[in-house]
This record gives sequence, structure tokens and C-alpha cells, in this order.
Amino acid sequence: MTDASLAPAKPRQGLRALELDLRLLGMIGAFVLIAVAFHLASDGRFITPRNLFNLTIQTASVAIMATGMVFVIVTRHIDLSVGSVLATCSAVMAMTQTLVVPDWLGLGLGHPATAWIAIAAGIATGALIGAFHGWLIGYLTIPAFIVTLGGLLIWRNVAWYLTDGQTIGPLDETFQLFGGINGTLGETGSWVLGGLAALAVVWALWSARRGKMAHDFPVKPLWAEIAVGAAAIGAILGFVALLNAYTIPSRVLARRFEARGEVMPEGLVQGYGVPISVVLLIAVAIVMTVIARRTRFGRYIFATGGNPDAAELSGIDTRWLTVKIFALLGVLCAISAIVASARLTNHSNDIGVLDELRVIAAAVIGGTALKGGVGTIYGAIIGALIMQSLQSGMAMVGVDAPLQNIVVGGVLVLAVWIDIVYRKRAGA
Amino acid sequence: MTDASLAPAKPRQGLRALELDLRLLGMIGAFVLIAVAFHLASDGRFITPRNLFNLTIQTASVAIMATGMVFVIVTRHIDLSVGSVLATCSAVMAMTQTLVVPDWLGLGLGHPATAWIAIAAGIATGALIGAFHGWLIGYLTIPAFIVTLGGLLIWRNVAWYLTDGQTIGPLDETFQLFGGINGTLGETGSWVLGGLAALAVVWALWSARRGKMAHDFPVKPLWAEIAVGAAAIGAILGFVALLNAYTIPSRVLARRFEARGEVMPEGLVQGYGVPISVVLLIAVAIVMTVIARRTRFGRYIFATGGNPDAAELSGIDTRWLTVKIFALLGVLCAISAIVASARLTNHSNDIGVLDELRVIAAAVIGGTALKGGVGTIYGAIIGALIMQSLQSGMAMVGVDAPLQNIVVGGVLVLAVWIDIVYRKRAGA
Amino acid sequence: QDGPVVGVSWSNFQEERWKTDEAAIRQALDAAGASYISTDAQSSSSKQLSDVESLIAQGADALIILAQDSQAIGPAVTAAQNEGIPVVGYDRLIEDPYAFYLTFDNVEVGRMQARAVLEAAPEGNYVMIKGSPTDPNADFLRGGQQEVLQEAIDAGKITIVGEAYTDGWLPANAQRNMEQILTAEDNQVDAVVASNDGTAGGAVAALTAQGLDGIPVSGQDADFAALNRVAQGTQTVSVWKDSRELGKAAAEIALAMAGGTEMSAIEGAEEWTSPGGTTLWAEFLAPVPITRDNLTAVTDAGWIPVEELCQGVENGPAPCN
Amino acid sequence: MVDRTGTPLVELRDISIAFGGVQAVDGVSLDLWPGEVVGLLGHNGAGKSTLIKILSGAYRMDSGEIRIDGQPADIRSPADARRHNIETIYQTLALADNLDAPANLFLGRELTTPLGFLDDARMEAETRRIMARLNPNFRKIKDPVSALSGGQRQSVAIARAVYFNARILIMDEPTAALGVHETKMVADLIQELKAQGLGIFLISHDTREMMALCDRVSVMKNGQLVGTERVEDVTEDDILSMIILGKNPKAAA
Amino acid sequence: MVDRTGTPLVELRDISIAFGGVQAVDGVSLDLWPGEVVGLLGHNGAGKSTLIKILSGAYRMDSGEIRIDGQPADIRSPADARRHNIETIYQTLALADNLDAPANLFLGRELTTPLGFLDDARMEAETRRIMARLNPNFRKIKDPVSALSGGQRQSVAIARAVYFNARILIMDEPTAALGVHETKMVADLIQELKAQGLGIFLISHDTREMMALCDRVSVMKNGQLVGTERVEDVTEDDILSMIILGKNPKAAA
Ligand SMILES: Nc1ncnc2c1ncn2[C@@H]1O[C@H](COP(=O)(O)OP(=O)(O)OP(=O)(O)O)[C@@H](O)[C@H]1O
Ligand SMILES: Nc1ncnc2c1ncn2[C@@H]1O[C@H](COP(=O)(O)OP(=O)(O)OP(=O)(O)O)[C@@H](O)[C@H]1O
Ligand SMILES: O[C@@H]1[C@@H](O)[C@H](O)OC[C@H]1O
Ligand SMILES: [Mg+2]
Ligand SMILES: [Mg+2]
Repeated sequence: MTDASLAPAKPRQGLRALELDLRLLGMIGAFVLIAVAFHLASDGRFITPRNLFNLTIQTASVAIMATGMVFVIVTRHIDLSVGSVLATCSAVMAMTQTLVVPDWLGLGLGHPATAWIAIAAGIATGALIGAFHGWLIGYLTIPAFIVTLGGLLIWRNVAWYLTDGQTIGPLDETFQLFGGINGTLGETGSWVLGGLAALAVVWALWSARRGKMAHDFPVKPLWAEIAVGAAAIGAILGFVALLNAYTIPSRVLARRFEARGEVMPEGLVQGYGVPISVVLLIAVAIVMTVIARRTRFGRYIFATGGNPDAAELSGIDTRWLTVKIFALLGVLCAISAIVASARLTNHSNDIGVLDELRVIAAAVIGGTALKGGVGTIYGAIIGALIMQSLQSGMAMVGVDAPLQNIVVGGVLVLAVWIDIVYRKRAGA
Repeated sequence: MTDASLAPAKPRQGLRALELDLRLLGMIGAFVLIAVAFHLASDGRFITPRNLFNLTIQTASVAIMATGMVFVIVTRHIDLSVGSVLATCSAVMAMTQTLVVPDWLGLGLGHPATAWIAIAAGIATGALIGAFHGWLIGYLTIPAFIVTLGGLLIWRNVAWYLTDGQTIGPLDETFQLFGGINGTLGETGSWVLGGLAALAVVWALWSARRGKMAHDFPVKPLWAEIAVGAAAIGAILGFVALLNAYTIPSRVLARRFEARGEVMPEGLVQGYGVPISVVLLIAVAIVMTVIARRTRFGRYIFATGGNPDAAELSGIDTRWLTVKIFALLGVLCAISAIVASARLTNHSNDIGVLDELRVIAAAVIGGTALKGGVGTIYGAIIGALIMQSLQSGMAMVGVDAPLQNIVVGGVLVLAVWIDIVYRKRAGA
Repeated sequence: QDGPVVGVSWSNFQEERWKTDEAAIRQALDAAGASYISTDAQSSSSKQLSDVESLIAQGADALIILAQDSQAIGPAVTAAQNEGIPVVGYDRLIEDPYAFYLTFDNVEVGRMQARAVLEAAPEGNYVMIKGSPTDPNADFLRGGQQEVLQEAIDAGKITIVGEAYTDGWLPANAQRNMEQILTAEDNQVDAVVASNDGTAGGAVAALTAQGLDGIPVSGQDADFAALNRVAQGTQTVSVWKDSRELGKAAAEIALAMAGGTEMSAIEGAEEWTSPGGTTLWAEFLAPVPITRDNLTAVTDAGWIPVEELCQGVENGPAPCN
Repeated sequence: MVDRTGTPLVELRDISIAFGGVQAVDGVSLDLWPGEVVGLLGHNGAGKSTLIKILSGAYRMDSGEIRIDGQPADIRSPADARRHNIETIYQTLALADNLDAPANLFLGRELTTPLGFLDDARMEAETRRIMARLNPNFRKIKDPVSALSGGQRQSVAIARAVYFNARILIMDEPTAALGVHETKMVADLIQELKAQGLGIFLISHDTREMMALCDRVSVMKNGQLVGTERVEDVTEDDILSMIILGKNPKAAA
Repeated sequence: MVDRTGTPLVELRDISIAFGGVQAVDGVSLDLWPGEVVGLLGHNGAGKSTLIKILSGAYRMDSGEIRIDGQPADIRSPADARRHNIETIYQTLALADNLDAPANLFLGRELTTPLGFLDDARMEAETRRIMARLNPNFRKIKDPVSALSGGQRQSVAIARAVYFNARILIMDEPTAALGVHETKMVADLIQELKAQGLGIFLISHDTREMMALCDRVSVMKNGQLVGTERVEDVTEDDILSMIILGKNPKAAA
């Protein structure tokens, strides 16, 4: 039983001991490459606290949905309706805030519960729509492409009818906090968050190590463990420092003091810190990663994607699984709808238009295979970030609008190609 | 060798002897259902020669591309760029007609060769773009989704640059003949075409029967063979009669006589007959069906879709195959561009917008499986027809655009579901 | 660089007219030694917000925004305001007093379309080809059209027998809708009020197929193809919003405001209250309906070369005769 | 040896199923007692896999009845079969190629931590333990099973079926791809499971192996049952002639 | 019996390949003469399939040399192997599941009419003819191969490799899923092909079968060649000990 031939592989030496995820490094590399290129092309305006702050905010809505799209694509389905579902959720939330709560419920405008009631309504809507799609796909065996293409047409126009084709707003103040720049943690809050995250990293590494040791599995050398931990904590704190470094324009600050009836101290400088929408994204990323890697639900998703027949023969209820996956994506669409409409401070008719392509592209750039079985949550998020960097970067470099699209298209293909070549070389 | 246990199954009896294609019947059934519903809703205006004539014309452009999309999807790829490639081809042809031929080549406007030079240029453009996509996908192994998403962005804007963002037209008179109502075969021409088609059916059935008998395979009873032939010929001649029954408005007729300097005889009535764009579609359908079923190329497409590894191990050069498939779709996009721009009598900037979704939907409704290996050409065409019937029917019944989209979405899902249930019942 | 930088955020650059606007803006900026940067929101208000953020991050001193959505553009304007960057709302309304509103009056455009068609066909069956259901301008236009037609409708002289939105303003969609309405009405149609030139093109293609070309059809934007139709007699009117003037004015106003000029001090500025109740500073340029009677206006102004206007026209109106 | 009094563990009664008009299994009846190994033999396409897939819930029969412990059992899905403690090694192995051996082994019955999360470390340790018994050369615990050799894949599939405390085990050509040593280990395992009182349906084309492992053998031809005999009562040649001629020499005699 | 003078048909020299750091084949040399059957044996994961996949063009070796008729052969793809008249029956069968038996049999070498179109009727007729030799019970000519039983699928894969006039035939566990009768027919076929002068590499775990069919057997363990012996010179037990212990008793002796 403790036969030598069965003994687990020996711990690796040197750089390999770090057991780095080549895929992750490759994607981060691609992002850095793009960022540096734009930085040079824009006279040093791309890699600035301000622009990176903007980038994280711009990415949040698509990235949140992309994490859910990973599950859908891993199980060999597709969802073309996310943009439209987002629109319907947004419309429901907007109407709840401006009509249902103030008038029907008679709570008036600006009631403290408004935002939360609206959010609950939106999330319920997303979950229901998603579950319904999942039921059509799983139980009635209608291909996901058709169901969600139908959904694309239907939900966009249901949103239209809900709002009578009008832009609805401005939305509730509390609700707007989820939109990005209107709601940030501030410098102190951000440091606290960063500190907690750092502690979490230490705990996670330590408990994983302990778990391995409990079963006599090989562990990385301690120095490698510490190096990885230090890198992760460095990245987290660097991120916080970066977002704190983007300072609130003095006019805005002055206005805030005014509103409170105070006078702004001369020369006061305050950073924005981490936007609440980004905190949401991080929370979603963590939850989704845990689901993917550490729960049965996640395991079944990947098993079904790898071999649907085998999954079914193993007693997995793949139909019900499909319902759950689509309902989950529906909920994520609703969360994205919060972020997107709060950012616009309005619900607009065209909210989420073409998001299906952006979301699927983010997942695919992030290494999710359309043939199923393979995909990562962090990949999808970095994929969304890369897409967004391309778009924002192009806008920033100041090329002609039509040419921008051409370049975005070209760089998209190029980025994926470089990643493919890189991984082939690295043999991963 | 002529062992009884090896003898091929005995000929079937009764209705089964007809060896009908259940899938085909189901789809035609779905179409008929939709048509009848609209007929009732529109006070009997849907199933009229005129409206069915419109429908065939409206369907042609999407249906032509959908036949090529079948091959792409069967090999487990996707093409999101067809609408944009169509736009670039259309732009090239428009510029060739209005600038290159008259000015650069100095042939002036209205030269008889203009249309043909333009068409050649357009088809070459489509083939090149498609082949380039195919090369990126097959040889560089970049996922088709990414390549063609890039293409979607790139080619639409290349078209913009080619025309400087302007609507180009009116297009050459000969060129306009491909647009539908501006170019039809007339009554006699249509009957000739119908007659030839009927002969072709007889020849095809007869030679297939002879082929089977040569190898001692079982054949249908003669009565069944004749019944199938009669049904096919009936359908063909009925189709011709239908299109002939749609008469040219007298004003248009009068103007034609005027143009020739003649006077229109009192009470003259002429039918349109088969539109050239529909003849094009039929030709494409036949060629593509032959490719799919009777050539190595087609066989390799399905084999690769069924098991890419097995295809490769069988010595099939799947990379080169990919190039050919995408180049073929590129050519079909160019042909569709002819039909679409000739129909509008102009090249407009937004030509082909969202066609990628329509084309993919047509193929999928027509039974092409996104997981690869399965699909038919006729299915894709009927799929396109169903989609178009829904949209046109709604426009005719006077439903509001937002509601139209909702209904189209719903019926889409419903139609596919009915088809699924029907096939399950029929055990096919 | 030395001169000021003006950032322009387009809502959807695919529509034909904007490149003329762009050229005019560029020209005016060049003349003033300023530089031009731009973005294309591809019909998405979310992307437009990101675009504006990019333009600001890039150091724009003034912004010209063609809003995809008059309200949802709000946060972008606020962001500009926070940085003290002036904003010109271009062509479409921005529901925010911080933005200066420069436009052609869209309701008036609708009125002009209907007026010209009504003059040519005082009685009969009308078809209304509307714009995109998601573009607020589509309803402004339709409102203006209704104002003019209301009287004749009440008098029973005209009947609206068909009405359809055109998804995405696509000519192909307009063509299909027109075909289906003609089929449903057995060609008993006497006039078409189409909301822009693209949709008019689709409608005319459908009419021509039925030998109905020549009945009154409206449009707007003075697209070259549409002007050619006016010369040929297959389109009655294209309301010309000389975007070169609009572009030039926008550039000049943006530069003036960047230089510290107050909105009220801008030449031609008036205080105006939007239908939504926002009072803002605005300047309205006058659209010009172009019919076969005043085609020379567009050639004289150098908007379109005579050859292009008159391509394929024989014995047409001036200047094609 | 096997006690065949009392109620059988499994009774298949008059089972039939057709695919598109072809009768793949045609009125077959079989039973299985606890602690017994029943072998299924027959030419390729005889219907062996189809018959046992009905018991394992992969297919639904057109007609017939299944009884377990004398009670009618309604098996409509693989999950139903698992509820009746039926485990199956499929001929096609039915592995999720993108997952590693532990994930496949525990698929549908993952071990979890007290908080309900997957306990990968424990599953890996268990996998190492059990694979050591089946395939001493097996080392690729953390690779996706698509990277395994044919025999390694088969070992994983076997491990998965025998790990859980099944009462009824179905093995469809479990040793087809296995090496000599690995085959021997599976044979030992079958003996051990049998001793624990499991009932086993075993399909194999190796008549010699079948004679050694089974208590009774059933032969199928063209979907029908040719006959069932105790191995003590027949010779290898008898079985071969049943398979090839489709006649039971004992019944004829 | 086999004439081993002159140049061998195939020489594999010092072939190595690694997957992600693991040495799957490690410096193996083998040769094959015309009219000879060389058997490859070894535990699961020993590297047998990987070795022959290098010869059939499915994998590219990291180092080593392949010679055919004494000439260095550069085999980089399955198409290259076919050009050298090498045919392979893969362990995974490599069939396109959505196509029927004739389409699979002729995949990559379809019969065509004078006009260049597929001659489906002729391919079907040929398929019936050849399948009659391999599997007399086979009738599902027009069904997609996904509807076939495990053994039926294997018959199709075998038919496909032997139909074309190969000079070198590679058979990776060709009879694993076959019934007794079908196995016998494949054995006859191998004898016949051998008599026609083909060289055959045969992989199987059935030592008895290997002793009967092969002229020489080679045993692999953990990617390395343990030894190659003529079957006349060794006993079944010798081979078994080579497989399990990884030592060549003859060499040791
Ligand atoms: N594509 C691959 N990627 C990674 N590892 C592989 C791959 N193919 C084979 N291997 C590994 O290489 C080794 C040799 O595998 P191979 O398939 O050659 O074994 P084999 O001798 O044919 O075994 P079997 O008798 O089980 O068929 C095994 O450890 C296997 O896991
Ligand atoms: N899913 C299916 N669809 C259609 N026919 C099928 C299907 N599965 C099996 N068959 C057919 O049913 C018959 C019995 O197949 P089965 O797999 O049970 O044979 P088997 O006895 O297991 O053969 P083998 O020894 O080759 O594994 C065969 O003719 C086969 O082609
Ligand atoms: O000029 C028109 C513009 O006002 C509208 O918003 O979009 C369509 C254009 O044609
Ligand atoms: Mg079987
Ligand atoms: Mg092997």
C-alpha cells in the first residue's frame, strides 16, 4: 500500500516549486502587454490610478455575468439572452423604485428601504427568468441557443413594455451607490478590506497546506509557499493603494462638505478607494470560484461538460442541474443590472445591448472552451478586463471611431493567439 | 457471402414504403402551421401568390448564407461575422460599379460588363476573407468564436471606410436584376425552369433506383417511387404556378412597354414568375446539397464534425478543410450581398446588421446541432423561411415592433419544441 | 500639444450623416488650432459613459456629446462637471442644465416631413414608417408629424392605414414592413411618411416594385442617395439638417466655453425648457426641407456635387436640366 | 455453494426492448442470488450490454419486470438504480474525460467536509488506496482521465463501481483492456466481493475466464436467451456451441 | 518461417516521447520483417499504444528514428503514415460516430464515380462483402456507428484497416471487445495477411493468443523495452514474468 511505485510524485524543485498557474500568468501577461502598449501610445495616460479606477468600474458589469457564463458554456450550452435579461431586471428595479415603492406601496420617494426592495425584486426576476430558460433547455431539451435567442428578443422588449420605452430615472440615491464612482469605500474602508483579504489569503494557504499534510501529500517547500503568499498579498495591497491614489476632485469634495453644511479644510485631499461595484465583483468571483472548485454543484457542472452521458449514468440529475445553472446566471444578470443602471443613474432602453457578445467573449478569451468541460472564473474576469482595456484604450489613444473597432477586433484575435502560442510553448 | 443473415433488410410495406424524411415533413408542417395562423389573422392575405412571392424574396439572402453556416456549425465552429462580411462584399461591389468600372477603368456608367465585374470582385473578396478566417481557425487554432467576433468588428468598419460611410447607389441596372422583384424569369421562363426541374427529379429517382438495383439492394415498390416523384413534381410545378399567379401591377407593365416605345395592349395580364434571386437560392441549395451528400469534401465535413480526432487519424487534413469551409461561406456571403444590395437598389452602411444571428438561427431551427456532426441544407433553408414568415406575418398583421420581437422569440422556441416532440414521437 | 483638445462622443458612427458632422467639427477645430479626439458608443449608453470617461482621462478640455440616451448620459455629464469640463449636447437632447443644447428641432423636422407630404397628397391613405423604437428622436419626429396631419385626419381626408417602427433604423427592415403593408392594403396607399432617408430608401424600393414609385415619400438627413431620389421624383422631401453648420457651431461653442465663455454669452443662445422640465441654454438651427423645387440649395451650398445629385436623372428639376 | 433457496436478489422477467424496429433484447428472463456471479455470453450485438443497461437504469425497457429482493423495482434512471444499490461498470466506461481519477471515482457521491465542501484531499487519499489494489502501476492520480491509457481508464471505472457498498454489481467486459496482472487482480476482487455476499452480473467474451469466475452462465443470441447453465454442468465446448449455434446442447439432449 | 535476412520492413530506433515530464516511451528499438507478426505486451500504461501511435503519425516522437524499407521515413501526420502504406486500428477505434459503417470504412479514401462523386452504393456493397468475413452477425450497415455494440464498432475499425492494401498493419488490442467467433475470424485474417507478406504489429493482453499468432513478442514496462523474443524460444510463463517483473529471464539466464 505504501509501495514506492504508488508514492505521490516528489515535490518539485526550483521555480517549478511555486506550482504557478501558467494560464493565469499568461492572461495577466497579455493584459499587462496591452496596458503598456496603450500607456506608451497615450503619452502615459493609461496606467494611472484614475484610468485603472475607471477600468475596474467599466469591467464590473460584464465580468459579473461572465462568471456565470462560464458555467453555462462549460456544460456545453450558451446564453445569448444575458443583455436582454439584464434589461428586464433593470426595468423591474427601476419601476419598483420610481413607481411601485413610492406610489403603489405609498412609501414615497427616497425611503431607505426602496433600494433593497428594488434589488430583491430584480434578483427574483433574474432567477425566475433564468430558471425558466433552464427548464426549457433541461427538461424540454430545446437547444440553449434557440431558447436564449428567443430570450434575447423577448426580454429586451418586455423591458420596453415595462417602461413604456422610456428612460427611467434618476434612480434612488442608495441604489446609485452600487454604480461605481458614486459609491466607494473611501481610503480607510479600503485598507480594512485589503487587510481582511490579506488575512484570508494567509488562512487559505495555511489550511490547504495543513490539509495536504494530513494526508501525507507532498507540499511546496515553505519558501515557495511564503513567496506565493507574499505575491498575492502584495497584489491585494497594491490594488488598494492604487484605487486610493485616485483622488476625489476638489469640487466634488467641496460639494460634499457643503451638503453637510461644513466648510472644506484648505488643501484637503481624499482618495476614492475601492468602488462598491468592484467589491461586489470580488465577492461574486470568490463565491463562484468556491462553487466551481469546492462544491458538488460545481463538480457536477464540470463532469456534465466533460461527458454528459457519463454524468447522467453517475446518477447526476443533469436536467435539474441545467435549471440551477441558468437560474444562477439569471441572478448574476440581475446583479449586473444593479451595477449597470446605478452607473448610468438611470434605466435606459438600450441597457445591456450586445452584452451577450461581450460576456461570451470574456469567457472565451478567459479560456472557457465552447466545446465544454473547461473554464475558470478568474479567466472570465481577466477576459472581461482585457476586452474593456482594449475598448477604453482605443478610445484613449484617439484613433478614428471606425478604425477603433477594427483595431479592437484585430487585437482581440491577436491576444488570444499569443495566449495560445504561449501555452503551447509552456506545454501547459 | 450471400448468407441470409447478411441479406439487407426487406423492403418495407405500406406508408413506410415511401421512406419519407420525417424531419423534412415536420419542418414543412411547422411552416404550414405558421402560414395558416397568419392567414387567418390577416383576413386571408398571407397565403396569396403576392405574399408568398414576397416571402421567397425576403428569405433569399439569409437562406443562402445559412446553407454555408450549416457546414461551419457541423464542424463545431461558428461564424459571427457573416453580416459584416456581407457588408464588405456589398461595399466592394458597390464601389466597383460606381467608381472602379466607370471611372478607373473608364467604361462609364451602364456598361454591360459592369455588373459582372462587380460580382467577380465581390465573390473574390468574400472568398479571401473567408479563407483568411479559416486559416486563423484551422492553422493557428484560434477559436472560431474569437476570430469571427473580431471579423464582426473589423469588416463592418472596413466597409465603412470603403464607402466613406455613404449609401452608394443606385446600383447598376443589370446588377439590380438579382434583387428579387426587379428581375424575374417571367411566366414562360418559369415554366421552362419548372419543366427542367421535374425532369431532373425523374432522372435523379431513376438513376438512384438503378444504382441500388445494380448492387442488389432493396428498392421501394414502384408505386412508392412514383408517388414520391409525383409529389415532388407537383410541388415544383405548384410553386411555379404560384409565382406566376402573382401578376405584375399594370402600372409597372405599362411603364415597361413605354420604355420600349410600345403601347400596352388593353387588358394585358402578366405574371412575375420565379425571381432570379430565388433561382440563385435554388442553385445554391442544390450545389450545397450535392457537396454535403455526394462529395468527399462534404463527407469530410461531417466526419470531422462527428469526431475531429478520428477524421484527423483517417488522414483528413482538417486544417485545410477548415479553410475551405470558411472560404465557401465567404463566397455565399458575397452572393447574399448581391441579393441584399440589389434588393435595396443601394449599398447602405448598415446592410447585413444582425444577419449573423438570423443565419445561425436559421441553421439551428433547421436541425443543425451546435455540438457538431449533424445538419441539412434544406433544413437551414426552411429554417430561414420560418423565421422570415414570422417577421413578415407580424408586419402584415400590424403588430408593433416590440411586440413583434416578443412573438417571434416565443414562436421560435415553440416551433423548435414542437419539432422535437414530433420527432421523439415519430421515433426518428 | 499646444491648443485645446475637444473630445467628441458619437452614439453610433455607422449612420451615414455623422461623418459629415465630424468633418465640419474637425475643420472648425483645425482652424482654431485645437485638436480632435473621438469615440463611437455603438448604440450603447453604457459604452458611451465609458467613452466619455476615457475622453476626460485623455485630457479633453471640452466635450461634444451626441447622446445615445438623453437621461442615461447624466453621469457622464456629471463627471465632466466635476472636472470643470464644458459639455455641448449635440443634436440630441441632454437632460442636464450643465450641457449646452445645440440641435435642429426634431419635432420641427417631423412637422416639415408631414407638411411636404400633405401638400403633395392632401387626401388618401397614409403609411407611417417610424424610426427605431429605442431612439427617443423617433417619437419626437412622429409627434411632429401627427401635429400636422391631425387636422386632415379629423376631417376624414386622410387615413393612416399602416404604421410601423423600424428596428435599428435599418432600410432592409423598412422595406420589408412596407412590402407587408402594401400586401395587406392591396396597394391602396397614397403617401408614405418615412422618418429618415434610410427608411425612405427601403420604402421606395418596395413602392417601385409595385409601380407605386412617385407617390409622396418623406425623409431627412439629405443623404446623397435620397437627394438623388428627390431629383428623380421618387421621394418628395428630405429635411436637410446642414450638419456642417451644426458641426461648426458645436466646435466653436465648445472652444468658447473651454475658454471660459458663459453659456448665456454664446451668440444665438436662448433659454429653453425641455419636455422633461429641465431649463437649459440652447441654440436651434433651422432645418430646411429639400424638395424638387429647391434642390439647387444643396448644390449651391456644396453639400453634394451636381453629377451625383443628378446621376441617372433626365429632364429633372433644376439643377439637373 | 451458492444458496439458491429463498428469494433471488434480482429477477429479470421477460425483458424486451427495441431500437427503431430492431429487437435488441427479446423476452429475456434471468435471476441472480446473493453471493453469486452470473456470466453473460454471446456474439457481438447479441444484446448483453443492452440487457444490463436496463437493470442499471440507462435504458428503459419496452416490456418486462424487474424484481429486487422479490419486490417489483421501478428503475427509470441511473439514480434509481443507485438507490437500489446497483453499481455498474459500463463497457464504454462512462468517465468524464476532463476530470481526474478521484473526481471520476466519487462522481455523484463526493466526500465532503463538515461544512459541505468537497474534501478533495480525502478523496485523493481514498483513490490512492483503492487503486493500489487494482493497478499497482497507476500513478496518474491528478491527471485528467483523457491522458490515461486504455487499461488505466478501465481501472478507474472498476474502482468506482467497487468502492461503494453495492449489493448488485454489473460488470460489462471489465477486463477487456486490462493487462495480465491487472486482470488477475480484478478476478481476485470478484471472488472477494462474492464472498461478501454481493450478486454480480459479469459480461466477458473470455470463456475460460468465465468458467473460472462464474457460478452460472447465460448465453444470448440475437436478443434472445439461449440458455442458462451452472458451470459445473457444462464444458467450455458446450458454451462455445451455445454461443455460435444458438442451441443449448443440454436442453436438446 | 519468417525470412529475417535483407532489410526489415520497419525499423524503430531509440524512440522516445514524454508527456508533460513523464517519459511514456523511453528509448525503444524494434523491427518488423515482411510477413511477420510482432506482438507487443506490457502492463497498462506501459507505453505500447503510444509507441505505435508514433509509427502511425498520431504523435510525433521527441527523439529517435523510423526507417521503412531501410529508408528514413519522416512521419509527421496520419496522412504521412498512409502514404507509407501503414494502416492502424486504434485502441479507441477512432470512428466518426455520426456516420454509418461504409462511410467510416472508406473515410479518407472514398470510392467515387467517374464524375468524382461519392459512390455510396459501391461502398455499401464492398462493406457488406468485407463485414461478412469478419462478423457474420453484422447487419446494421446503414445505422450511424454510435448505434452499434462495442464489438460491432471494433469490427468496423478492423475492416477499415484491412480493406486497403496496407504493407504495414498496426493492431492495438483489435479483439478486446470481440466475441469468440469474431475473434477467431480476426485470427484467421491475421494469418492470411501475414501470408500475403504484410508486416503486423499486434498489441494484446491475451498471452495465449499472442503465442499463437505472433512470430516474435516484445515486452514493455514503464516505457522501456524489456526484451524481444521469438515465440518458439519462450514459454507463456517466461512472458508473464517479463511483463510483471520487467526482467528478461532468457537474458538473465
Ligand atoms: N495524450 C496523453 N497525454 C498525457 N499522457 C498520456 C497521453 N497518452 C498516454 N499517456 C500516458 O502515457 C503512458 C503510456 O500510455 P499508453 O496508452 O501508451 O499505454 P499502453 O501500454 O497502451 O496501456 P494499455 O494497455 O492500458 O492500453 C500512460 O502513463 C499514459 O497515462
Ligand atoms: N442506442 C442504440 N441505438 C440503436 N441500436 C442500438 C443501440 N444500442 C445498441 N443497439 C443495437 O442493439 C443490439 C445489441 O447491442 P448490445 O450493445 O447490447 O450488444 P452486446 O451483446 O453488448 O455486444 P458486444 O459484445 O459487441 O458488446 C446491437 O445490434 C446494437 O447495434
Ligand atoms: O438624423 C437622424 C437622427 O436624428 C436620429 O436620431 O437617428 C437617425 C438619423 O437619421
Ligand atoms: Mg456490449
Ligand atoms: Mg493501449
